[in-house]
Amino acid sequence: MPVRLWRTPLDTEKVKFPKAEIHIIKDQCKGCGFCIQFCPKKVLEESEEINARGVHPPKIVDEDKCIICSFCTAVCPDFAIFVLEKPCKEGC
Amino acid sequence: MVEEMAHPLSKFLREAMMPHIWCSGCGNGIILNCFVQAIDDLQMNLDKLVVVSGIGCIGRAAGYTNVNSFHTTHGRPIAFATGVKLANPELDVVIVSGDGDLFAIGGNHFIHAARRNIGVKVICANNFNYGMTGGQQGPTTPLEALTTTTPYGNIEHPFNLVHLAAASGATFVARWTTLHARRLTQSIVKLLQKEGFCFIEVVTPCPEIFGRHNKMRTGLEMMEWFKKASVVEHFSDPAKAEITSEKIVVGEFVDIEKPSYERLLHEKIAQINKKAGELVREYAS
Amino acid sequence: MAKKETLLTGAHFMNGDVACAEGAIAAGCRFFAGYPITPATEIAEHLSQRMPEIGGIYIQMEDEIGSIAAVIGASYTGLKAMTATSGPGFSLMQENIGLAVMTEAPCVIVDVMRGGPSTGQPTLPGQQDVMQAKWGSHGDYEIIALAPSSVQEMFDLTVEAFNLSETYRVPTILLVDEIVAHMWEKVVILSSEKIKIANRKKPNVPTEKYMPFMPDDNLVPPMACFGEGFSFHATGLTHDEHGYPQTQSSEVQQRLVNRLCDKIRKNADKIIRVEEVMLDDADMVVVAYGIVARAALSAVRKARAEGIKAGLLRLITLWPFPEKHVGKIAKQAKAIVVAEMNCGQLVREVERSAKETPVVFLSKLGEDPHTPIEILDAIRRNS
Amino acid sequence: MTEKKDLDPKEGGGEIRIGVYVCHCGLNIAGSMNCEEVAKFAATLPHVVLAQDNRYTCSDQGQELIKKDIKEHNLNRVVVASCSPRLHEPTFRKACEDAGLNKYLFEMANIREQCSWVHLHDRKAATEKAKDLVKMAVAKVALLQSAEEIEVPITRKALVIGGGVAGIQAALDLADTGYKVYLVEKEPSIGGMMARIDKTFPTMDCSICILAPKMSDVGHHPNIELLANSQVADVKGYIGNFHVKVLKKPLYVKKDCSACGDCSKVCPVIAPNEFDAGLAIRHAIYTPFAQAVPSTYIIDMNICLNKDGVIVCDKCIKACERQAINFEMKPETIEFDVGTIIVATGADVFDPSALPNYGYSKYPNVITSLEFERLINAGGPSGGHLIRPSDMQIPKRVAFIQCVGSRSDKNGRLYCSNVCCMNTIKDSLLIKEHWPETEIYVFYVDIRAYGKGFEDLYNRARKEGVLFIRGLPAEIIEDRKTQDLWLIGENTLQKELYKVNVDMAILSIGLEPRKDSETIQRLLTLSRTQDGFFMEAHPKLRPVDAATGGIFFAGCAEAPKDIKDSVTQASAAAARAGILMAKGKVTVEAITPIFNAEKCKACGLCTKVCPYNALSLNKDLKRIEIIEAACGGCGTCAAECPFDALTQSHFTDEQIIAQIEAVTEHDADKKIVAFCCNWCAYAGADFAGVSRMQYPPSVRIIRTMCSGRVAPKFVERAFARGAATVLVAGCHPGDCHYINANYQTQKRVERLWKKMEQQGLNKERLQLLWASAAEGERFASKIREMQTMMEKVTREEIENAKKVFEKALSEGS
Repeated sequence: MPVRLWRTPLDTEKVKFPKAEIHIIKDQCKGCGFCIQFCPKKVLEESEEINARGVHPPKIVDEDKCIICSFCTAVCPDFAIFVLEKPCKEGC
Repeated sequence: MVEEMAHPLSKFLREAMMPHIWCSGCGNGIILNCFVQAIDDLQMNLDKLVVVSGIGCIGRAAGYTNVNSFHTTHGRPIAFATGVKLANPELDVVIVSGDGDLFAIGGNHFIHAARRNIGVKVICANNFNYGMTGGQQGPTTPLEALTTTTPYGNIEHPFNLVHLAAASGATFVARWTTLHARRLTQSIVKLLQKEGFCFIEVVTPCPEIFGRHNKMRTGLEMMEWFKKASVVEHFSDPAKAEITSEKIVVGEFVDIEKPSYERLLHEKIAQINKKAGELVREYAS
Repeated sequence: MAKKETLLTGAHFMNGDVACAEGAIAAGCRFFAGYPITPATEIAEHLSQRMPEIGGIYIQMEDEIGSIAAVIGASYTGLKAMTATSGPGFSLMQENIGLAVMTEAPCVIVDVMRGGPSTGQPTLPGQQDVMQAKWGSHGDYEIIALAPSSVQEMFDLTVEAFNLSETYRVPTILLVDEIVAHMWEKVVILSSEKIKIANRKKPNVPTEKYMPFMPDDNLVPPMACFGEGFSFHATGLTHDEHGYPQTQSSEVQQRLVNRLCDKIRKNADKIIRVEEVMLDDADMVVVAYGIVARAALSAVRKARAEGIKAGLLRLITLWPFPEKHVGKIAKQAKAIVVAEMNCGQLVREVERSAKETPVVFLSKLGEDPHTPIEILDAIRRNS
Repeated sequence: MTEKKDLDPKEGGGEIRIGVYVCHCGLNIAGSMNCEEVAKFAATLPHVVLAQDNRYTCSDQGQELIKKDIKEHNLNRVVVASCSPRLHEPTFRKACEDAGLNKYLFEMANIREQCSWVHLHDRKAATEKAKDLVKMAVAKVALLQSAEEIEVPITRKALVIGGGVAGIQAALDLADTGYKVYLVEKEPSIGGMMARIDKTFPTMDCSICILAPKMSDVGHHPNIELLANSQVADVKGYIGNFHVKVLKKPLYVKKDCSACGDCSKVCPVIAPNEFDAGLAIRHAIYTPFAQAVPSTYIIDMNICLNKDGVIVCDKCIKACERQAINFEMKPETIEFDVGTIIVATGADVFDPSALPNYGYSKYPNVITSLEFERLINAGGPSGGHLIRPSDMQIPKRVAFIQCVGSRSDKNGRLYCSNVCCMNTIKDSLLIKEHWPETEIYVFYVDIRAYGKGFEDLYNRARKEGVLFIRGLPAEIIEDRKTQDLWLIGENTLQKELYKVNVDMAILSIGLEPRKDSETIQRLLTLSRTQDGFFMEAHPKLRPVDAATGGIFFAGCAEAPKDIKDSVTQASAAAARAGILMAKGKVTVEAITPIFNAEKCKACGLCTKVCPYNALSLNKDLKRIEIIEAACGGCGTCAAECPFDALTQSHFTDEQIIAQIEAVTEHDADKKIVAFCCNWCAYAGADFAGVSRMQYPPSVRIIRTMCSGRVAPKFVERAFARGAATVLVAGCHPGDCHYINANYQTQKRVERLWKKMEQQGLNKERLQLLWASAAEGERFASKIREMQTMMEKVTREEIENAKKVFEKALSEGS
């Protein structure tokens, strides 16, 4: 039954997701940009800095947006990025 | 953000050989990534794992994997692996090599290994050309594609690798692109557990050598092409699963049960000589 | 081990190919990969029946390239492995013989020589692959090649070939001429304990310390095999002691390639075997190998009967070339007669080793080897 | 035609003896015409041996009289001039049969819906028209032939479309009777609207508590095949023999799912849950609600991260122990045959954001009655605590606003949505039950508490102190700070303005026809009433039947209903379907083609136009072969045949031409000859009558089953006979009762227009009308329009047309 869903659901605040801890091994990056492009939450972007291989490794825009799907890890040809769950403090 | 932590998969790599030789935007690293991920998922006994490769960019993958590995001559990894698998059927023998190595110079070994159903597992990186030698036309180069040896456009019809594998008798045949990293890993996990000759084609970006001549200068552009063109059609007719600029049919095409050559061989040996050595036992049952 | 029953101990009447196959079994060969080709086919046929009986592997590959590749694979997986072919197939194998040399894979290649070039005369004898055996693959390397001249030797030298190959981690070639291969003779097979068997040296270091290409004092590295817990890498690329590719380092290239040659050259005296007949006082020396050596022997006997001080140097090891032996007899001989079934191959090595001593060459092509009379005439003419 | 002299009189043989009965229908007919005069006139017509008028011909006495006359006067043809054949033809046919007369020797003249009711104020014209109509009927009946009906077997399986409470009830009833039932539900779970409601009125039962057991019965019933998350894609065939294609949308979760919910826990994507009207969240992989049937999980691909076949996130895959998740699932088409179909597609709710003055979707504390149900429900997002969205506080003052989207010509729908009054009363009592102190205002237009126990509930609410104020607020204004609401309007009883301050306002939203009703309508060739709900075959006598045989309605698909009525109607529909299937066979009206081999030139044109592929050309025998069971009876083949080798029995060329000639005998130049298809145009004309829409009496309707039956030569004949104007009317393209036969109508009329233009005739004189059974007004206004146009047609125009078409016809024959 199609009803227009315009409200922010009342329990939106209650759902908690684990926080991400993104690890970027900068000097291993060859700057292909796969992790940036295919991140479903657009957590990463190209940084200005130049690494040992003369490319711009990714940098984190907003770690809180990361949902730890780890697709960046899966499509990185250089084993240069991986994501862990932040050790759980209270509130998560 | 912490940096000094090691990558969870680095334990499967020969640190001494890192960084790998592959270009930025090349998909070979993803294939290696998915392969070791599958090994990790399966908690495989690394002592029993042998990785064999031929010549070409992806040929280096064998050396990069921190297990028993052998880097053979051009086109011969399957023949070499046949010797390994028959000599010790307990070993998991995986061939990681390229389309030119496996299907041009090595084509004969491929079809016969598939026909015999030798229990070796083949993961083929298809980058549409000879990358390491500078981007010459190869058995998978699409019609009209520009390469350093088809400056006026390729007039040879490319192989449909999954069709070839299925027709030759492989018990497991799949095709993914490097963008389908997760599914590729899942299929590799299957491939590693199956009996008989298994084959996975991985369509992989080669921007520096192939893409640049064909309007795809970066790995990203090639991956976007994969994204646009790929259609998952499991168990569809491999004969129809061609690769064109509009459509790349991916999925698992064949997954059948068939006794492997080594099983039949060692069952025979067992019949002929009950007392025969080591090799016999595990298959005699 | 199941070895006792595997050996056909006793006296038998068999042909050369079969004797070779039995020799391989006696040597501990448990893997054969080949491709049908005249006149080596009987070796494959016989092993296709015998291997299963003794728990060994027989596989007919799609071609000779695959055969040698599979042999190297089996060898790296711990089995003694062999293939058998003839000229055309031998040519196809050359690249991977190079791989076996480079990765130091013990294996035996039987080349039953027929008339070439190309398809040539498949059913007729020849000794035309002698140089290919040494120089056939690209790059610098040393190799071992043996030439039997009797069916008994087909058995004995096959065992010997495996022993050398295992000892020095080098592909070893049995260069047979078609006649010896198809000839029927009595063969005596001793019981296993009387047959000397050599096996490749195994590493005695902890797995994590193992370096697959770190040689010991006789320049040969101990060999681990797949599945034994040593995770190592081997490659046809120039590699360091870890087996890791070093494609840019000339230092590593020199170290590696020199060692690959030296492990044979420096051990040549241990490897080389010849048969010396009536050489002590000989001033006319015939040098021959394979079937030709048998004609040479009767020629030498006839010459002695005529009062000519003739002697025979039969080469059993063709490679590494027995240059010391030739050099020694060259000093005492007026002339050296070399008889081969080719247009002059090993004679060049003889000339090189004989220095000033004149060398007479007797060539023969086609169906029949040299007759004793032909060789006797040569002795007469030069004495 | 050949008169069957050899035949038994009861089969229509021998001398033709017609009896005519003119019905008064009380004053329905007699009130606006002179029935005696019509009867007298009838008596003068050829072959009429007996003509009389009586008050109620359909009454027992009326029928007895006909039977008696058939026997005593050896009548072998009967005409009744009364209401629409769509209403009473079966009645009178039966009477004839009882008297031993073949029922195909009976004809009706529709002098009520199409005469007395639409010409209420012109007695003379109405009487004259009635005479014409009778004359036409007599002309036709004289040529009628007896016929035997063939029997078609009925597949003993049923399709129920829609898994709300109506569909559930219908499915269970049929399944319990022993019939195999396919229940198709669009949503991932059955349950529909009732599953979302907290309590039912008037008994205050827990809605889901009484529904859930029925739902699981459906899930487990051996005779029910539940196709959830599926849609009917195609329906072909006819009563008793429908072939159905259902599109099953992928769940992306295999049957192995144990509904443990582990996947949902790890799914990183959330969205508003439709089931909770968006007040609670759900994940991309979810189960619609706790009691869902089937109780599987499903992935919402619109929000899942894994797009274009690329698995980006595999959390659910990893979490699923049973490995039930499969992103490769593709839509599948399931095909099956059924004999009957029950349409229980339910209704949508009105979206009040269309009324800016109430500020819905602008003010958080203005909610809909549906949102209220979820808020007050213990299983809802607030755990049953009535809280207002802005601050999650329990409101002290609450207002209900009635008729939101109902009973209004500008804001929503004209009709009353039927359930809102009682629902509000129930809701107000629910509040009082938990929070007796709450002030409750109900702003209404009229309170409609007509049902059993409704009035008591209403009174209870009043006793509990719920304030009912007549007059809807003109607007709602929000207090920026408190986000309280000001309701401003006029109390129409006390004739004074009010300005009431409340914490929360609940809009009692009305029910609407499904947005996708049109699809179902087209698939099943149904009709809809002007308000958009499906139209029953007869409002009184066949309230759950569709006009299309073998199809029935249940629940809100037909009109807004409460749960009780929906369930009642569902059981009724099940019973009606059951009757058909119990019989196991149905007779096909003998209106199939008649083939004349001598005339056939084996051109095969007829086979091309047949919508049912019932005709095939036998090339060897050079003849047409007819599968009668497959024939739908549209007659478009007969219209297409250029050689008169095909005609339609009971609607033969001779019979129709006889009607045309009867109409055009006198004053043809003052008449509109109208050919109307039985299902849409003719029914539309009836509807105009039922609604007493007045239009000029110049029109004479000739009924064919389908406008596709109207052969060009009929039109040409009418013009040749001097008719001023001709109307061809049928179903809207795409709605044709005979799949697509009316596309042929269009082609033929266009060809005629061309011809008229070429001959320098005014093509305006031939009109083509698409009018559904619901579009009485559309029909009426077309007649008015043609009347004015007709008055402009000059004498010589008519003469020219005569010449042109006489010539055409003489050449044609």
